[in-house]
Amino acid sequence: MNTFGLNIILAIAWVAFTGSVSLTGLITGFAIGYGALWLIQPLIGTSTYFSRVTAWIKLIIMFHYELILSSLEVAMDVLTPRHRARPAVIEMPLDVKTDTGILLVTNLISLTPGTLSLDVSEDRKTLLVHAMFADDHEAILHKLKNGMERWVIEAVEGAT
Amino acid sequence: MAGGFPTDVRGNGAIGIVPVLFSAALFVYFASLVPTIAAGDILRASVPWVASLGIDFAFLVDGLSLTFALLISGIGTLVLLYSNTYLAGHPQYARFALFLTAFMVSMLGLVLADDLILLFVFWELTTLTSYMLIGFSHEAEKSRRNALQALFVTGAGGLAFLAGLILLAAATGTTSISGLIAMEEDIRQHAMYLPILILLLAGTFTKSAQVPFHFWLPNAMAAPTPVSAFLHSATMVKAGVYVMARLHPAMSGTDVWLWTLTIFGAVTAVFSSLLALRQTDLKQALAYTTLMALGTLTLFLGQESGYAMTAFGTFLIVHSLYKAALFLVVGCIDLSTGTRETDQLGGLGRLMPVTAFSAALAAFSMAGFPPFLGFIGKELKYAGALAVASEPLLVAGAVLLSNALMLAVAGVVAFRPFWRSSVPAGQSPREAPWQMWAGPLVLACLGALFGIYPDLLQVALINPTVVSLTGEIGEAKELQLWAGFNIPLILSVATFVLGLLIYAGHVRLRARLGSVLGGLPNLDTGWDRFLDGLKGFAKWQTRIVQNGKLSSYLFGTFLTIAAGILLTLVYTGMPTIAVDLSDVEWKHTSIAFLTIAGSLLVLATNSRIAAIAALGVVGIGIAMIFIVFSAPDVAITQLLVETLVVVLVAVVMLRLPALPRAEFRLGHAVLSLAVGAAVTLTVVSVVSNPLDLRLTEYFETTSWPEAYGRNIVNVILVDFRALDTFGEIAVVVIAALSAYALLRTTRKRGRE
Amino acid sequence: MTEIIAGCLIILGGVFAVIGGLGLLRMPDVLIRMHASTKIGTLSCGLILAGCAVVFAEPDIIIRVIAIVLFILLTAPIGAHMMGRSVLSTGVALWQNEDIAQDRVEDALLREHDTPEEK
Amino acid sequence: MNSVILRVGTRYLAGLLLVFSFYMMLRGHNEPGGGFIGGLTGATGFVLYAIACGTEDARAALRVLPQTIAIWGLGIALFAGVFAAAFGDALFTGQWLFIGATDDDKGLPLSTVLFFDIGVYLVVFGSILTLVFAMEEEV
Amino acid sequence: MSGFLELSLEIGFMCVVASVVLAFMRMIKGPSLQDRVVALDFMTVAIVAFCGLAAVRYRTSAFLDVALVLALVGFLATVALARFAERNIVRNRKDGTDD
Amino acid sequence: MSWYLATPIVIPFVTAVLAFLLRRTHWGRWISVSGSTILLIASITLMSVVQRDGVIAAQMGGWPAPFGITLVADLLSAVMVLITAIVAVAVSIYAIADVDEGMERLGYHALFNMLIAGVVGAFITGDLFNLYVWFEVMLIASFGLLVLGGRPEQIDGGVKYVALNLVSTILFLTGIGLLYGMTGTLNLADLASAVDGADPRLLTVVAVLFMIAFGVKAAVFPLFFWLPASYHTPAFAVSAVFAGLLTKVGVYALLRMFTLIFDHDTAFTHTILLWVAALTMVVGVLGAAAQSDMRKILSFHIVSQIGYMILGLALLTPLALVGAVFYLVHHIVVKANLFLIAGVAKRIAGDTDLARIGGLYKSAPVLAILFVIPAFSLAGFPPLSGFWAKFLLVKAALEVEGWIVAGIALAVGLLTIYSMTKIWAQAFWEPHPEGVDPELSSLSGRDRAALLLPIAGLAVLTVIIGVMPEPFVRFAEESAAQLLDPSAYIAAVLGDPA
Amino acid sequence: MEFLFAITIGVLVSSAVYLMLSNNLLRFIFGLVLISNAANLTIFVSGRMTDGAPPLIPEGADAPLGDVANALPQALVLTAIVIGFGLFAFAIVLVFRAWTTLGSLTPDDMRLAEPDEVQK
Ligand code: NA
Ligand code: NA
Repeated sequence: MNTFGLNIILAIAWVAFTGSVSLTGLITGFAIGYGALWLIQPLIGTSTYFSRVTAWIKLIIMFHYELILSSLEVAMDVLTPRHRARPAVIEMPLDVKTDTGILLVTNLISLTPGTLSLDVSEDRKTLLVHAMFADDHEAILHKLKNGMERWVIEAVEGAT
Repeated sequence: MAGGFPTDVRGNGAIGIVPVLFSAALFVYFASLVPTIAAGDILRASVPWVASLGIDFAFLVDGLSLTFALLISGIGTLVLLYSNTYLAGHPQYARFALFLTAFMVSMLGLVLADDLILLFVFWELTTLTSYMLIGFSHEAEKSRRNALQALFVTGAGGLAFLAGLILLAAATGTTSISGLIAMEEDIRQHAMYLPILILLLAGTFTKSAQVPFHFWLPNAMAAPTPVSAFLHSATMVKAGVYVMARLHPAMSGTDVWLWTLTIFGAVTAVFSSLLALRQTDLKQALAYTTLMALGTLTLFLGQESGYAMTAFGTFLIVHSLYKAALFLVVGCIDLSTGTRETDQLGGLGRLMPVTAFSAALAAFSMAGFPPFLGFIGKELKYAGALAVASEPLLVAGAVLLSNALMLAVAGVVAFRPFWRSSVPAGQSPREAPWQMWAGPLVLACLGALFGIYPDLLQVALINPTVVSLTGEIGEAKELQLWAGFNIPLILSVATFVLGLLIYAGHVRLRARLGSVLGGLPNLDTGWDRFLDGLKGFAKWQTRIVQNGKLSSYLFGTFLTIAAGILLTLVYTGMPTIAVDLSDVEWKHTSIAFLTIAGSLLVLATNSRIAAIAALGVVGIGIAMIFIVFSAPDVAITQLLVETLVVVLVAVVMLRLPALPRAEFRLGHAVLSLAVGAAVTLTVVSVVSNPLDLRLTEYFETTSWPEAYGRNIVNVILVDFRALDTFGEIAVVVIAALSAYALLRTTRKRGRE
Repeated sequence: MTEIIAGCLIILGGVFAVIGGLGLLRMPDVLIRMHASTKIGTLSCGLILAGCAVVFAEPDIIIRVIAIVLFILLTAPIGAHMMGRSVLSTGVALWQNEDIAQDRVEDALLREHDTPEEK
Repeated sequence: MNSVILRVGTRYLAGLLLVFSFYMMLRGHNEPGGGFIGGLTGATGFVLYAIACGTEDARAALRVLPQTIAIWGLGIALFAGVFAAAFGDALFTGQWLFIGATDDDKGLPLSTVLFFDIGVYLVVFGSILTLVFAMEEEV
Repeated sequence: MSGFLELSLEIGFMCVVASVVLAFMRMIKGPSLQDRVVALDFMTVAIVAFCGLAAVRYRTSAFLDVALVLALVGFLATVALARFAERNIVRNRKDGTDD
Repeated sequence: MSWYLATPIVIPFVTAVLAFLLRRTHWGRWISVSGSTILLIASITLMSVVQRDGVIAAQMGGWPAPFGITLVADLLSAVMVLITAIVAVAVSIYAIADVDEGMERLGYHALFNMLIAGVVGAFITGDLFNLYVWFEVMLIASFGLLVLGGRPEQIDGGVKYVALNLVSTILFLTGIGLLYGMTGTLNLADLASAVDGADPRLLTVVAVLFMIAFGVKAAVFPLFFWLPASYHTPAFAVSAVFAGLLTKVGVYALLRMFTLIFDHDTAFTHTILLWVAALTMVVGVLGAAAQSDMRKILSFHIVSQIGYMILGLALLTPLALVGAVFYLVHHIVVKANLFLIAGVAKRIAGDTDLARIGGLYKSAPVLAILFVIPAFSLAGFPPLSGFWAKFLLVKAALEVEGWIVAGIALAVGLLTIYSMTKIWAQAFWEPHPEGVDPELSSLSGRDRAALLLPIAGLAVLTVIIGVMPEPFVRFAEESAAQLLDPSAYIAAVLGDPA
Repeated sequence: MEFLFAITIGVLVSSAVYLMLSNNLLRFIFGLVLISNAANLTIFVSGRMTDGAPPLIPEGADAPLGDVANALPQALVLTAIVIGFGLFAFAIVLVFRAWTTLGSLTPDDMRLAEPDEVQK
């Protein structure tokens, strides 16, 4: 992603200009650089970079929403006297290919409602997921694949 | 040494000759001093040695020391000449000659020293060299044992002696012998006189083998015969006597001195001459007669009278001459026949005429027949004995008995082997080479010579000796063969009669003595028991203290810590403690309890994971303390280190076995609580007092302006106390390298 | 105003922290407890730090807070995953909700051997 | 450790930790951090690496023998300390050079103290890795 | 600093400490290795929160640095222990020792 | 000023770094040798400067005392550094023949030089916490050297050594914390006056705490267990440097602390020390009498002789301190040498267990002579260094009418003779049990030189001290005077109040 | 306040000592970790404890504003922690080696350096 690299360089340049060596400087530099690159997009040719970034932002937002949701769900179960959980270990086929993608998927799954990714098979094809409320495996699988995994693939691998 | 004389009588070449010439030269030198000393002068030479301790390298030549010096160097020359043949071709002769010469020099130093400490230095050197000489045939268990025994006994005495010398020096304020002799009165009056005397005598009695410390001397005969002749008759054993004589002017004249010396001397004289008669081994017999002589000399030194002193001087010389001669003779017999057992020897007179002649002369002198010096010596002994202030009869009786016994022994040793008729078969004894008979002959002849011309000796040595012993020349008594009819003469006659009777019946007497004296406690076997006891005790103690168990080592250490602190608190009384809980927030308390709970869990659990997790909790708790009490850097470090600790333990545990079930140990629990309480008490009382913060204030005010850092802690680390930090990173490096080495070496070994 | 928001965030975070702790204590088996610890722990931590950011309201601090949260989001699940797989491979006994139909879960788990729990 | 997730995660974390450790070291003089903390943090990165991908990979990634790094660190710290003596000062006296200093701003400070801290960093970093790698290989 | 924030901070501290205590109880109870490790892991996260609170309470960003480091490094212990737990049991199957 | 004091610390570190970087080549050992030689030169310079200008001090980082760390050398420090350098030279030469390449590759020379650095640092630091740091440098390096080679008995000895020394280290650290908490300062000279403000009762407690902490380091009764448990296990070069230096750092620390800082209640503290001294002498020497291995005998004698030095401190009279200092110097030279000799004995006779060797007197007379000198010096025979050491202490004891301790000191001397003659009789006089004749010629020329040169050198030094004691005694007197009246020391560190 | 943590120190020390005395090297190590923590805490407590004021100099100031915590003990503790870690690291490796070489974690069973007389 050389556009991203370009953006980084711009950020550093910004730091150099302002002379304030701080994360703040870097971030603002990055933001401004992004804007600049977006403006000069025609010059550097079309890149998935910009769509990717939007995808990232979407992913992050969705993820936080999920995280809160999941936490509340678990919290309910914690606080209510009898356990509503029906734990089960589900094998989920993986479409995401890249390492980053796998990492993100597993991590996000771990942090989202009722599921905890346990292990990825050596062939990277399947993911062992521990589901807390596994009344309907298919539903869970469908939710995971069209939720987290899709967002990740969009963000990381740029597929639409 | 059996199997006849060495074929190569040329000896050991230069190694053999040089020492002889060296000691001869020394003898000549000392002889050249005789006229000066005889004229009543005293030679002194001194250079400072350890000035700050007032110790000088000081020497003194007067009658007494010159007499000894002549005996030492003279007999030394003859003995070295003798040994060169006696030990011809011995692979270790060089060492032998070295040690013997070294001994001679130390002995000379001892008798010439004019400084107490210097004297002690030479004293110990004689001990050391004689240790080497007694153990000369070191491959024999017996010589090693006896060498150690001699070293240990005389060494023990030597240490007491040293203490005595130090006290004496302290009492007189000087270490110079001539100096302190001048202050005799102060010494005798001094409060420390008795302890000083006892300590000094402990040294001299052991060195001069007075009963009951006598047992080492006969064992020292394990040494080659020349050594016995030199050390254990003529010289070393007389070192003690010399010191007593040397200090005589300063310390004698008290009842303690008189009685201690008299009694020890008398007992030694009689007892040892009885023992002497009991021996069948010629050398042993001579050894015991040496004891007798030492006893007699001590006996005389107890006295004050001129007679006693003259007797001392004379008998000193007499004994050295004939005893050395006889030892050498025995050496000849030993080599030529291969035995020293009286009953197996006889008729050597014709085969070894010269040896026999010297033996006879020496024996007569020893027996005290006229016209030998021995006779004069004996006469003087009686005179001296009778001159004893108190109990003259007792002393005289002792002397009489011992002289008679000595006569008998002289017969046994020096007469019987040569003139007894029967010749044991299977031996072809022949005359010794001249190097070996020269010594005895010269010594024996001197005995006769001085007997006939006593005034030679009188003028040259006796008078000066008496002077150095008593202070005035008038005290010296005439040496004369014929002093007219007097009690000494009568006693002499009695001696001959008694002595001859004993000689006649000595074989039967020996058996009788055996049964009697055999019953007496034998310190020689006591010595073995002592050593075993020492080893046993040492082992027992070590098994208790150093038992190889880490747990008990740790217990001891922690016990010391707890006891140290708590008992000190008991001694000093509780320091002021101000417990201020006003500013404690619930937060602090809960953190503290978390930490405590963590440590208790480590204690309680048998699961390693639980223990490690609990350690983590403790770490976290302490980190929280650092956070709450505003030490972010420390908190970060603490957490990082804690993490690494857990990681390392987790890695190592992959190989280590599970924890054994912990069983409760009350003792350990009590001790742990004690240590904990001790620490808490101390910390509490420390923080009860205000803290002086001037260092911190300095750091706060200089950190930014002078060290350009806003994080004071870091500035202290890398600037104010950078050296600490440097040492600390050195520790980290070394720890890593050491651990790495440890891991690797063992792996390498494992592969081998 | 900001302080009100911050306060709420902090209290909320605290509440979640307690819930997480309770979950850790109460939930029937390891994996379920891990649900509690991982998710709720992360959330509470995030909330409190958010409150922190609100209070300071300096970009420098905010960025630091974001970094912290990201780090946790990155590491916590990895840790959980490690634990999870060790649970699977060691076959710690897992809780079965009694009124649940015995399905593959059993085969998935009871394939694991009987349970070597610590004494 | 044959865990895809851990290995992938490590790829990011190790780098992150390393960068972060430099950051901690450089700011140490004015804010929490410094040589130790930096070194420890950096080391944890590679420890993680070693656990996830095995020590061979970790050593390969490090290229240099960790003990060599540690010793060099010691050397650098020592030099930083002795360097002062070249200016006639006592040992471990900080020598400062302010690049682009103006009257109101000290500019970019460069100092032996910083070198010293770098030495500390390298020592801690190298030592811990020496230890952990060796142990990983032994166990 | 307003009373409300003060109060909420106190509550926050209380809650975090409480959660740590709860986790500690789980640590004591076990029963499995993993339970203990999970408890420790949770504590680490709680300390991060604790640092955040401290930062607000004392108005010092310094404590955020503590949180920063811990957030990055804390899980290393978890990983190491998880690996131990995994291998350990495998080993114990062989030599039959219990942890 | 700064350089004189700093170089003795810097040199070993530089040497260590170089030696480690070149550990795979054969240069390491030569760097080590030359490094310690340079150290020797530096320490001689330091000594001459101290003798010329009196106590000298340098403020590290240029921060004034008591705020920064002060390096300070009075005569005692200077002589300890000098003697350390001498031992370092001797041992690093010896190591050429004694330390195999495997150990060199694992960084023997680096560890050795770091150990020396730690020892030197401990001797010339004027700061309590800094002293702790140097103790640690020394300690951790000694850990590494002790187990280098990894034979089982080394590990076993190492476990005990490490365990017990760690305890003392932590005690030391606690003590520092407490003392700081009472006085607010760490600079020794500053502490000397700062403690006057502290609660004397509490001060005594802390004093005892330090006494125990340093007591472990110095291996006094009842804290010496670690020493006989481990000193006979490592390589001979290592055990020689341990025997010479390590415990003496503890003794030095005791001397320093209990003359400079903890002199407020000598009636209590120094009476304890007196008992400790007596018991240490006796228990140690009896322990030696129970052993039959050369190095074990020598190890226990270290303990027993530490007792003598403590005795000097306990009596606290000028003469007694003279004796202590003199003993310290003499002991380091002699004891290190005896361990080196044990190494040669092992090389040519095959063992250090007296029952398994012998015949050295007959076939290795040179070694015999080289053994006799230190052995009988140790036993206190005149005119060797040990005699004067013993003489001074006994004299001091008698002067204050300490009849019993004087008697003990003398009796222990006798038992020392017993042990030394035991070695002599069983290793040298007694024929070798396997009838072989151990000969020095069995060693390669290089090894023979490397092994015997240091031994001979130290033996010569022993004789010189013995035959010409005056300069050494006077030196000891001066340093004892400085110890008894630390005003010069304090002035040098804090600057003259006047 | 210091009193509270003096108690904590005491408990840490007690448990540490008890662990070190228990004849098992792994427990000894645990004890070692505890007691080092206790020692560090002792220094920290002896330097007195200040709530919530890290020894940092804010931008623009030449010295800390108001009372801040005592920086010196913090530096000492930091040093002590790292040194303690070094010692710990060696110790744990040694214990590991003791197990692989001597096959035991029970020091009282390790009698190679000092064998019993009877064995000799
Ligand atoms: Na989920
Ligand atoms: Na033998």
